[in-house]
Amino acid sequence: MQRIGVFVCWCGSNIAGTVDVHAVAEALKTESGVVFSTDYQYMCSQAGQDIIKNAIHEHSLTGIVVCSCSPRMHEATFRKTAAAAGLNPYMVEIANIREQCSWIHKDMLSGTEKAIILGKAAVAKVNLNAPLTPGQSTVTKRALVIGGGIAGIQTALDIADAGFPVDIVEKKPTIGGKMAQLDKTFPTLDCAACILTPKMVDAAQNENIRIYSYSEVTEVGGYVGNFDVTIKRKARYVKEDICTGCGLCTEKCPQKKVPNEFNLGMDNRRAIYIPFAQAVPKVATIDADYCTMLKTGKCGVCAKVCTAGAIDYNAKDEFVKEKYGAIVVATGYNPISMEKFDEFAYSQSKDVITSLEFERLTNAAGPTSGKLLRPSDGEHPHKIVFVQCVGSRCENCAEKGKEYCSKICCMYTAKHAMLIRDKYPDTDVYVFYIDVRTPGKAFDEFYRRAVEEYGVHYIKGMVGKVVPEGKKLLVQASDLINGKQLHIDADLVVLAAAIEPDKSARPLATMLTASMDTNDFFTEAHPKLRPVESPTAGVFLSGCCQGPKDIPETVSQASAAASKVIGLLVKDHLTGNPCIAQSNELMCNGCSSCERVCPYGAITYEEKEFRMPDRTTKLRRVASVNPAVCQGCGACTVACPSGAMDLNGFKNNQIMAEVDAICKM
Amino acid sequence: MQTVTTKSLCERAASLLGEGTVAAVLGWKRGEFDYDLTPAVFTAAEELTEGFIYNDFSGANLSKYLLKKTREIDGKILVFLKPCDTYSFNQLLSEHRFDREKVYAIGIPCSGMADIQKIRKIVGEGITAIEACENSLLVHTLYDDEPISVSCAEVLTERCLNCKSKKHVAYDELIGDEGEVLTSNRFDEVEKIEALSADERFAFWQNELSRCIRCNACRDACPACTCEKCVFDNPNSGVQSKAPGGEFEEKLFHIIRAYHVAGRCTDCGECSRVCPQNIPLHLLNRKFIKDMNETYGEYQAGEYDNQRAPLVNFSLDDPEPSDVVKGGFDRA
Amino acid sequence: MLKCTLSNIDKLFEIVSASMPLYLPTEDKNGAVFKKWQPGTVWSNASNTVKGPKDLFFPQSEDLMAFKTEGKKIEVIDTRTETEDFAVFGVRACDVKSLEILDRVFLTEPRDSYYASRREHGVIISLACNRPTENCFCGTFGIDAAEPMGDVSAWLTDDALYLHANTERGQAFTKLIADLTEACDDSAVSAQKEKNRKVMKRLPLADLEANAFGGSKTEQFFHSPQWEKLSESCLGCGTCTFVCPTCQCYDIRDFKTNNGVVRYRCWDSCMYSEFTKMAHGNNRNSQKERFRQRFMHKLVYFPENNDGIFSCVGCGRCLAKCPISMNIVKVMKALEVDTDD
Amino acid sequence: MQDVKEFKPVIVAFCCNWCSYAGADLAGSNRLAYPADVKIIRVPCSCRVNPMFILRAFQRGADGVILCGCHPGDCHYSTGNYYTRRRMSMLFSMLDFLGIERDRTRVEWVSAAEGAKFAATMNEFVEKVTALGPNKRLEDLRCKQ
Repeated sequence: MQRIGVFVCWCGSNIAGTVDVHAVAEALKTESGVVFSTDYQYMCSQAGQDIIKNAIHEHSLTGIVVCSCSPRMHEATFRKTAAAAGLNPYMVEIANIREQCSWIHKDMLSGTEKAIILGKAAVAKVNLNAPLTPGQSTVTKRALVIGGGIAGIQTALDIADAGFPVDIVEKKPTIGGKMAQLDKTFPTLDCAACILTPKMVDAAQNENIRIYSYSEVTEVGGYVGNFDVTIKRKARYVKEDICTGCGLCTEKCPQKKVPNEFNLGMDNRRAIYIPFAQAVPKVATIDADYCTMLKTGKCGVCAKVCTAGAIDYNAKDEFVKEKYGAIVVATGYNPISMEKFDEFAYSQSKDVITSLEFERLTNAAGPTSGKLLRPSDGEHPHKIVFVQCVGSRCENCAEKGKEYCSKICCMYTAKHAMLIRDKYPDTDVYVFYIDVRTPGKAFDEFYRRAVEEYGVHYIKGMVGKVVPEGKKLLVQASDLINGKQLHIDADLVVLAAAIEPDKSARPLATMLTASMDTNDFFTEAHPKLRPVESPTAGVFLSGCCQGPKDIPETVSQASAAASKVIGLLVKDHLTGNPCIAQSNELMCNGCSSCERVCPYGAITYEEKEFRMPDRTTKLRRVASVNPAVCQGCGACTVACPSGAMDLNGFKNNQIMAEVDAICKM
Repeated sequence: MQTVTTKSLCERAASLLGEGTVAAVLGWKRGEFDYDLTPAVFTAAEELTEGFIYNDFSGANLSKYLLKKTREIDGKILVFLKPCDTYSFNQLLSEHRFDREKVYAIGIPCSGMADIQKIRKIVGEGITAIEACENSLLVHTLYDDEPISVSCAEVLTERCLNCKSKKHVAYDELIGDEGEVLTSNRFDEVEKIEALSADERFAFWQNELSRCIRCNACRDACPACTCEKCVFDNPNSGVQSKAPGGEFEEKLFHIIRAYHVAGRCTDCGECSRVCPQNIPLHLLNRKFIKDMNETYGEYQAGEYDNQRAPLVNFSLDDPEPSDVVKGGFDRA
Repeated sequence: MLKCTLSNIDKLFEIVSASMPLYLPTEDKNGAVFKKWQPGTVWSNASNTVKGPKDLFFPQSEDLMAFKTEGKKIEVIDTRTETEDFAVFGVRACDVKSLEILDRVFLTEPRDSYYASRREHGVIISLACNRPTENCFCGTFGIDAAEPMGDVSAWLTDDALYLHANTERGQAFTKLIADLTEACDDSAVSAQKEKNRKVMKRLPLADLEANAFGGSKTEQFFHSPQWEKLSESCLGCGTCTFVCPTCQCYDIRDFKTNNGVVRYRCWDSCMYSEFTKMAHGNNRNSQKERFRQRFMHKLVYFPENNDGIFSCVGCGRCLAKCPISMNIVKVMKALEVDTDD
Repeated sequence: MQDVKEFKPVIVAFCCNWCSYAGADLAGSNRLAYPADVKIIRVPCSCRVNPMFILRAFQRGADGVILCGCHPGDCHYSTGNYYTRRRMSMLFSMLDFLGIERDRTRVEWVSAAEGAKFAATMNEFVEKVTALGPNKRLEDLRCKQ
């Protein structure tokens, strides 16, 4: 028989406003097992916790029920309180009478009634609770960073600097990501390459960092501290350790008509290529889709010109298996496809481009060597229209774009406009916007400079249509402030396309058992308090995979994720969750149903001898659960027909006791 | 009448016993009358000659006995399996319930089993003897001077009327001819109930299940119900009960019984055969089988060793529960 | 002797039902079962009902009392309901006898007041068997199916029902239906008895004898090697015990309600694995031991304590219903062989 | 008629810890009201919910049982809700087969971000169950003794 203490929290007026907390404490006093019941203004405060601690001592409590806010908020707090008073922390149950009761029910009567029932259910559960002790597991002191953009690079550098080995897996032939494609960065207008490439080189040279470029994660097993990851190293047909990156092959390759993805297809590259001059690793890669040798067996020019002998047409995909203690997801973003936005004539005219394409057009290493020329005829554009929020904040067009704000567009558009006006003062620049959002350090000043110093025409209103006519693009738009319809014959239209998570994120999330939101951004363990952790233990988030963000934000999140990883890797042992499955061997049939539904492979079988009641021995196949691997989902408990498998902390009889208490009327 | 004779099976079993291939034979033993056979273990040729029988009343599925017998008996056990029994045999194997190495399975053909209650309905009470002829049974009774002839087809058990397969899916040796998987109408009865209104369905099952006396024969005979300890016998399970304590418990027992074997039930029909109250329990199992087939693709438990049953499996595009209830069948 | 023409039988049921509930065999999907008569109910003259009339006196599940809890207070509530007079019609000789056996269990001290009350309120109208089944062997236990007992004995001929009151309660019953009956001599009944006894002699189990069994035979049969073989295919279900008119074991259990506890009893079966489970464990761990218990009880232990009376009435229900056709007849025959050796 | 009006259903809502329970919390934080008839039981994952719990709830006097879990594909344990989906599909279909009102059972996927959906779902479910009236077909009268 338990000796249960009940502690009803007022949460100031949050609970006490709609729940008669005294009545709740009074009603629960007579519940079976309850020997003490009280209420207090703020149970989570030091004074409140002291009440609990004192009651545990004074009344020799074996279990406690706190009627308060959601257990997601303070369960850990009260468990610690109990532990501090010498009570097993798993003898604590929370009745959620705030989020599930006082905050949603307006009248005192029904709120109080419900709070009492929720309290009774918690008491019923505690009556059946048993002390639980968490198991321990070791930690592999190596981290994996998936994605080699600025987020991944920064995370890896920080982890490596703390002395832990870290691997970066990048699917492209080089690290660098989106930032490598950018020209200048807002609001300081320093050159992206100038600040990024030193970091890339640092990563390459850091002895704690290993870069798996042109590679992908294909399988993830294990659990926090002990992930088993399989990495596919895609065949690049060039021996990475031999290639010197001299680039001769990329000049001699006869296959010249390969769209250059680094320049977003605005020019061509060869079938064997190095994405850009500062690529890391600076190694050539053969594009198997275009290489004549790989496709027909006839050519071999690159092998002939390579003095180092690095070309290997017979290369195959390789699979590397590695163990990691922590995994950081830094899979980044992409601009959404403009296919569905035909009103802007993106597919009809080469002179309608996205902002990322614009970055390449103004970049000295871009297809026009930095001269702003129209893609269609190479002429200098004199009238440029920027369209904001293309696919962002699409409240009523979710099938076309995204409901969220892509966050970076306002600032980079201001940057583009400013750069044009600075370099080509004879050019007219129009920016159509819904709102201009500049909440960042020196952001608004930056935007105001664009308007005030550089004379960019900011027009509040949306562009309805872009119609290519001759060499011009007729832009039909509305000016909401002046209530006018505008017609602008532009030379170039730049679309600020919304950004979305990289397509590789979804399958990766499945592998990692990490959750995602409806937009395929990874979910944080807590939106405010644990923003760089995934709910899946040992998986951390860095950069745009978690949500749209600019470079400074990305870098700070990357460092934050790194610090979380370091915090994990410095531990020698991890304390597990004791709420895991447990098999009663006497009832286990050994039928394998539980094993078949376990997502973690935590269940194995062994043949065991049992002494039967009739004094015979019987060899039986029984299940056993690996406590370090089990995450406590409970799938096995329902698959088990005999009920041999049960879940600590959420046992069958505990849940049924809660059901009984709730249904009691 | 069965196409293989008791004698031929007896001889084969005796020779396997004699040469030491098997240590015991699991078969059917004759009783007081011609229809009351009991599963039995035979360990000597004389025992076989004296008691072994295979006739139209060898309905009992012997595969479940292997759990206990393979542990008790040293050496191999010969078991005679009718086609439908082999599915149970396979299912038990995939659940690791006995050691395959300890069994010598002989598949025997089955032309369908007779239902003594159907015979009683035709000839009345007082059956003293039943002779098997080609396609009929000659029934002797206390009250008729001449034996009454009933056609075998007329008195087939429900499960045999809807036989799903005459093919053996597992055996070491086959005696007689191998049959084929059949296309049966076994879901017709389920569909009929589905077509009723909710009130009618409720009334139907209320009436059927109210007869339940919780003798547990359905569970104890079921080759899928092999739990070391059934939840209904386990005082700690929260659902232990010994008698139907009302309408709810009748339903609870039968829903959970059927649910626990869903995906594992081979539709052998033993539950309905043994029910002393003639509750059509197989309809509950078949409802699950039908739903799973329609929703997750055709699946026959026990068809192969080590299959992944529908309820321990999933696919990413499974329909939602609300759609299964609505879409499983068309009902106005 | 009273005579009631068959054409008046529904009228008879109606009159009885007007003053008390009347239970009689009617055809159900599953065979004949005792059901409460209502206008339109068709009486079945089937030789045997699926279950005996035991349920009417000793229901499968019955509430004994209830406890209501409020906070930490407990209140005891009387839930008894068995205070109504009722009649049971068409009880066969074997089932009448089975009630005598139950009486020995429940009416000796400590008296079971629930059972006793139902017995006091029930009037039993038996009925002689004209067409016994191949499973019948009541003769083995000295029961004459042509001479059924009960409060009122009844016989059926082609055209009439004959009744004879044996007890005061029986007389009260015949008084109730006096308008439908007329006094007559015994000739028709005697002729019917003669006919019935002739059939009985021809029954396949007519020769089965129980002489080998009885009290004081424990030593002889307990260690018989036959038990192993007999029990090897037993499924351990409770069919035999639940269709048996003389099985009287029950369990008392508490059902947790929303407001307290209902204490009820329900039939239990010695065939169940938990039957003898006690705090220290279980003293019958194998199905062999459980199986042996059931038959030893019927054939040896019960007579030992009850003046040699067997706790089997040869109704044949277990023969008809056992899923694997193992039954008391097979047990008796096998054990007798054992004694011959 | 008056009885129907006064009928307050007992609704048991099983919510997975990671998505739906958090969704319910969010509904609370946003003060999105739903009837007090709904009482939540926290389970680690929707796949922890045994059909026996659902039947138990009906036995004990529940008028409706709803199960909430992460959206398919978002399960914290990656696959738990896929099993839930199959198990409940089969169970609910069986209950329907036995003539038990369909609208008394429901599975709904509610993410941690869908506080509004949680409240809306509960409002709708309570409305449907209220319309059905008290659960008679799966009740255990002994419980009310």
